[in-house]
Amino acid sequence: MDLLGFTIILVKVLVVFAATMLGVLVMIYAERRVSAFMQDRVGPNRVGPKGVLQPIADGIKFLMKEDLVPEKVDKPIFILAPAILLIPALMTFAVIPFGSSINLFGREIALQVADVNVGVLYILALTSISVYGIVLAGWSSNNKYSLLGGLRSSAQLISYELAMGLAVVSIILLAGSLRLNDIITDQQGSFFSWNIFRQPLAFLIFLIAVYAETNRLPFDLSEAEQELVGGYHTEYSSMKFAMFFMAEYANMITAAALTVTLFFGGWDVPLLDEGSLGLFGTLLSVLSFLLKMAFFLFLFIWVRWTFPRFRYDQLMRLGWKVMLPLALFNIFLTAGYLTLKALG
Amino acid sequence: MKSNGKPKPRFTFEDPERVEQIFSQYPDKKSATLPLLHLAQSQEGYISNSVIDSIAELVDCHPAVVMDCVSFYTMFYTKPHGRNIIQICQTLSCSLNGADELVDHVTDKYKIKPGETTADDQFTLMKVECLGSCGTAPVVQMNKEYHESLTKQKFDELLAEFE
Amino acid sequence: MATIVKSYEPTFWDKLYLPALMRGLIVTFRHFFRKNVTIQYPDQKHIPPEGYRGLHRLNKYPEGRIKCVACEMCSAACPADCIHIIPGPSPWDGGKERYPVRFDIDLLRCIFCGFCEMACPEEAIELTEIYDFSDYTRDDLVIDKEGLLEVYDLTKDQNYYTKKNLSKASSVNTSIDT
Amino acid sequence: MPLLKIDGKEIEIKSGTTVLQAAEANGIEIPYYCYHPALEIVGSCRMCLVQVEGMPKLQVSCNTFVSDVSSDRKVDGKYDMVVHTQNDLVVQERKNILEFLLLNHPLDCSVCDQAGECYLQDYSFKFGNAHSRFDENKRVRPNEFLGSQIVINHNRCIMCSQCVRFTQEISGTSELFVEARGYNSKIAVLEDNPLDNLLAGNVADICPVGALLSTDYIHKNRIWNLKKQPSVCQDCSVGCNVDVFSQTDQILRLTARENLDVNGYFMCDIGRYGFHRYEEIDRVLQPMVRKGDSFVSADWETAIQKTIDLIKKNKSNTAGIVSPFHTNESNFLLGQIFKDVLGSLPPITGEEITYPSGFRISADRSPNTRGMNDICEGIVEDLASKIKTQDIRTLFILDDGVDRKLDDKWKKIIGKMDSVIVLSYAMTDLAKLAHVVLPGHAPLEREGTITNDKGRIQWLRPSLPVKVESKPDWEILMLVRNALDKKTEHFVELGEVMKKMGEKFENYAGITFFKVGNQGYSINGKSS
Repeated sequence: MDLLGFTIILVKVLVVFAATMLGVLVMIYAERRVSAFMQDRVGPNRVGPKGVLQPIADGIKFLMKEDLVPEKVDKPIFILAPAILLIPALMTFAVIPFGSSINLFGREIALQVADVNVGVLYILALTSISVYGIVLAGWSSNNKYSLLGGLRSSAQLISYELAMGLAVVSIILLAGSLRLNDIITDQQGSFFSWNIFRQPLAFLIFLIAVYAETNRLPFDLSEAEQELVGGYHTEYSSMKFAMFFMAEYANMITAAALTVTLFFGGWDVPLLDEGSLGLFGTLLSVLSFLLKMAFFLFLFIWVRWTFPRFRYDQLMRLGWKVMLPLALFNIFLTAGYLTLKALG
Repeated sequence: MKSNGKPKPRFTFEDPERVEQIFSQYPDKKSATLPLLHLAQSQEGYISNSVIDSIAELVDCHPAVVMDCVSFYTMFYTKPHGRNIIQICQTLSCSLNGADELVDHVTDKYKIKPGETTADDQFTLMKVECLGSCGTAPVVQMNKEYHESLTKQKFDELLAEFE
Repeated sequence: MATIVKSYEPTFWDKLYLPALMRGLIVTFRHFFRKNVTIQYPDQKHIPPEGYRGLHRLNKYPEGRIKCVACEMCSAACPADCIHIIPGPSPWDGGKERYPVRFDIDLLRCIFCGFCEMACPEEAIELTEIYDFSDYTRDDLVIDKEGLLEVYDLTKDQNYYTKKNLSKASSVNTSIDT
Repeated sequence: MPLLKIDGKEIEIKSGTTVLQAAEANGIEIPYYCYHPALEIVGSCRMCLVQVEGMPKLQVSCNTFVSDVSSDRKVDGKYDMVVHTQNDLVVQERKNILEFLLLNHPLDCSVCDQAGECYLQDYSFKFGNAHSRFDENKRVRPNEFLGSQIVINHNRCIMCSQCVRFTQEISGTSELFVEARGYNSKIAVLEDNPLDNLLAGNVADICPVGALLSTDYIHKNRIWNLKKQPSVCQDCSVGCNVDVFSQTDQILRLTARENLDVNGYFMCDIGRYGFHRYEEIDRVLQPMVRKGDSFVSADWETAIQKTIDLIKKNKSNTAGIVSPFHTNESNFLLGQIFKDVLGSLPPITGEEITYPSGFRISADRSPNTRGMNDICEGIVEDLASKIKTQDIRTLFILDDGVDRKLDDKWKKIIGKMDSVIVLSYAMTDLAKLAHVVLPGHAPLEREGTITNDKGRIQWLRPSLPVKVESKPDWEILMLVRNALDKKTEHFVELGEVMKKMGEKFENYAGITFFKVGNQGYSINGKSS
């Protein structure tokens, strides 16, 4: 690999990393502001204009706080757990294309850190790792609430990962590839070629599963403040505590990006050929990607302040008895459709 | 009894025989209190503290008991008074029938408040408790006589007799 | 006799839950655009309604004499046992012959029920609209007679929070040496 | 014996008692103001009106006497008198009387010190009208001093004249009288004869309303804040029964408690205001041990050890000095420690006063001389010479307290001692000369029994909480006794000391707090 190629990749990594972290900050601010508006409140409005510097202030506060490690915890794991949670969350974004390719320095640069041909698999694998962070945090805390939170999280993950994977399978069937770029290309063209219209059931299952994956309300049983006093992060403080939340928001961003990529044509702008517009087309595609993502991020917050938390048994029933059969049924439908199409 | 260091003026009856006679009328010394007070008042004109002390000594009781008796009866005067005493009944029937107006009338006429004596020592005005003539209210006792069912005019006429 | 109440039979759409979820989302979304009800507290003062039971005060007669006669009815009525009075003969001529030499209210114990106000035969103790009287120590939250009389001066015009000059108002001092 | 029927209840009572007494003895309440069992009956308040069948008008029950009637005049063939205290007529009449009494009575309960123990308040609440129909101006008169300690609030007076009769009959000094009559009547004194006798404080007690007030208690507190504890006055050997009213650790007033065998219904002002002596004394709150010319405070263990060391140094030449101010139990315990050499300091005496009613103030101003002599065998008459002849080197003294002023002779004797141990509540003259001061309890804080000069054992009850590190006197003596002789039995309660004392002295046999009770127990054999 030449130096330029290496530099380009390095820049892409840095840009994606920085963008994700900035996204986390924006999300923290947005979450508080939006929730306040939905409750007829004002929300943070003191730090900076309209309170936009609030997340920075929060970050500084977290850094200044005493980093407490309780006496009876399993120290190495206790310290490692937040990192195990945060790193995969940040890594997931690597395979997601966030714009059409661009011509610079005489070569075509894809707006994507790595164009992996098993991108979907990569994403599913990494998001599964993140649950280890929660389970280990819960277990190492040596606290019954934390342990329960961790256990719930792992059980939740198994039941929803499955449905989510199966929902994605129907998309893969349509695209015929595990590469995310192929999936986007498959959706290009008319407005109705987006997978949301072709696979509404898969979208529904995927969306619900994503909420469970990111431990967001109404599926945040691993935190469950009212029952579990904070769940897996009960014993955490200072920056380690903050890392859990950074991971949560990073996960949300990734999940939103994935939803957009799989069901909303990714960076695709309908009825437009971005490639023919040059740099402007690329910018347009990135903007389109960001807008779509923003909607789903808003939906995350919106849902959180609308629905109450599920009971644990309801969660399990929904996962195993409703979503899994539905996903299987969807695969069957898709496969049947494709077979019929192939047969002519 | 106790004095504040100063020797008090002593009172003696001018007529010791009369005193003896009064005592002889009663089996109990204390019963002589009232006649002795009358005797002393006729001699002095009013009941002074020294009178009370000496009568208390005579009847063998505390001065406070004698004072209790003196203050009970309106015909005993504890202060020097004018030649004529106007006693206006203040109790219910008389009060309802205009005794207060009579008092105000005298006050206006002679510029004396109840309990005071005119400058020329002619009249002393007094408000008293029930004189026992409620049927003919209002009642005024001039010296020792009752004047009943008085109106302002009648009262003026009455006062004119004594001026 | 038991009456049988027919339970509600959910329809197909009810069982699907999605319309209900949508309605829920619409409700919160509408609120997103509503006018917010927040009062920016330290900048903007909340004006309590008539009859609000806040900090106590001891009333005075127009000539400046304290109304309280230290009858201790308030402390007898107090369910939190937070009023402590030491009575004494009043230094003024005429009128009531008794007044409180000391009159302490432990604001940390007080539950602001207003029984003292109701028990008072002289209309001397009253609860005012003042609600912001926090302090740094427990001792400073025992308000004494002078403090209570000062509260009267601050609140007698019924405009503690409405008057423009808040600088004086914000200096309610419960920490006068007790 | 005449048979009565009061409100349907049959009562047999001896001839000559009043209807009021008969009703009261049988738990039927008749309200009254002017009646007092120790005073002459006047029947002036009219509050105790009852209906007696066969009599045309309502009768004052305090002045209606019960007697046998001939059989043909008996009601229903067997009752000598049938009385109604609750029928409509009586109830209405009570309402009228109360309305009348309240005509000029101010509604100043909030300022009045009597509120809470005021009969006018109680009866108005119970029997009176809620509203007054009187809307004219009330009669207003300024307060007056009747004596140096008694103030009268004329407005509140209801002219029951109990106070006047008290000065005439009980104290016999007759300072008070009713001046004038009707609307103008009021309680007064002659200018040159104020109410300043030694029983003056009682008029404030017996006043049923807040008219007569003691300057000592006026505007001090409200009655419901105070804790009332029955106890015994310790200012002379009569031992008047008192109620001690206190709040937290402060005594606010003393009032006489009824005990017909000792003081009747009254007490003298010496005892009434005597508690002020203990307010500003230099209280000993911790055990003190002498170091050179000054004292240093020590803990109990050190102080007791020091005491033991001092006593053991001169074991045979140690004397104990008991005190007529201490309880029988303390004296008994000290007597047990120093069996052979026991004495007491010269007695404190004052003027003996006996009032016409028989109420007396004893010349012996110590409360427990009789008890001390009963309990301590072989008290030496002349302790001073005994000390010389026996070569006494160490003294253990129960201090008499603030009443004791030490004369030069005794100062000299004590100065000669090797060591002096004093059990005292205050830094008295005596305690200042001591080598060890053990902090005990003050009078009215002590618990135990004392015996008055007529041989009546009475129960002292602690009226105040224990101050700082002081201990009950008997407990201190117990500690010393146990430290001196490990074999002696250990008492945990005061009752055990009393039991032990009873075994030793026949007169005190079987005495318990329960037996002594509030009214005392006479060692001459008759119990109350």
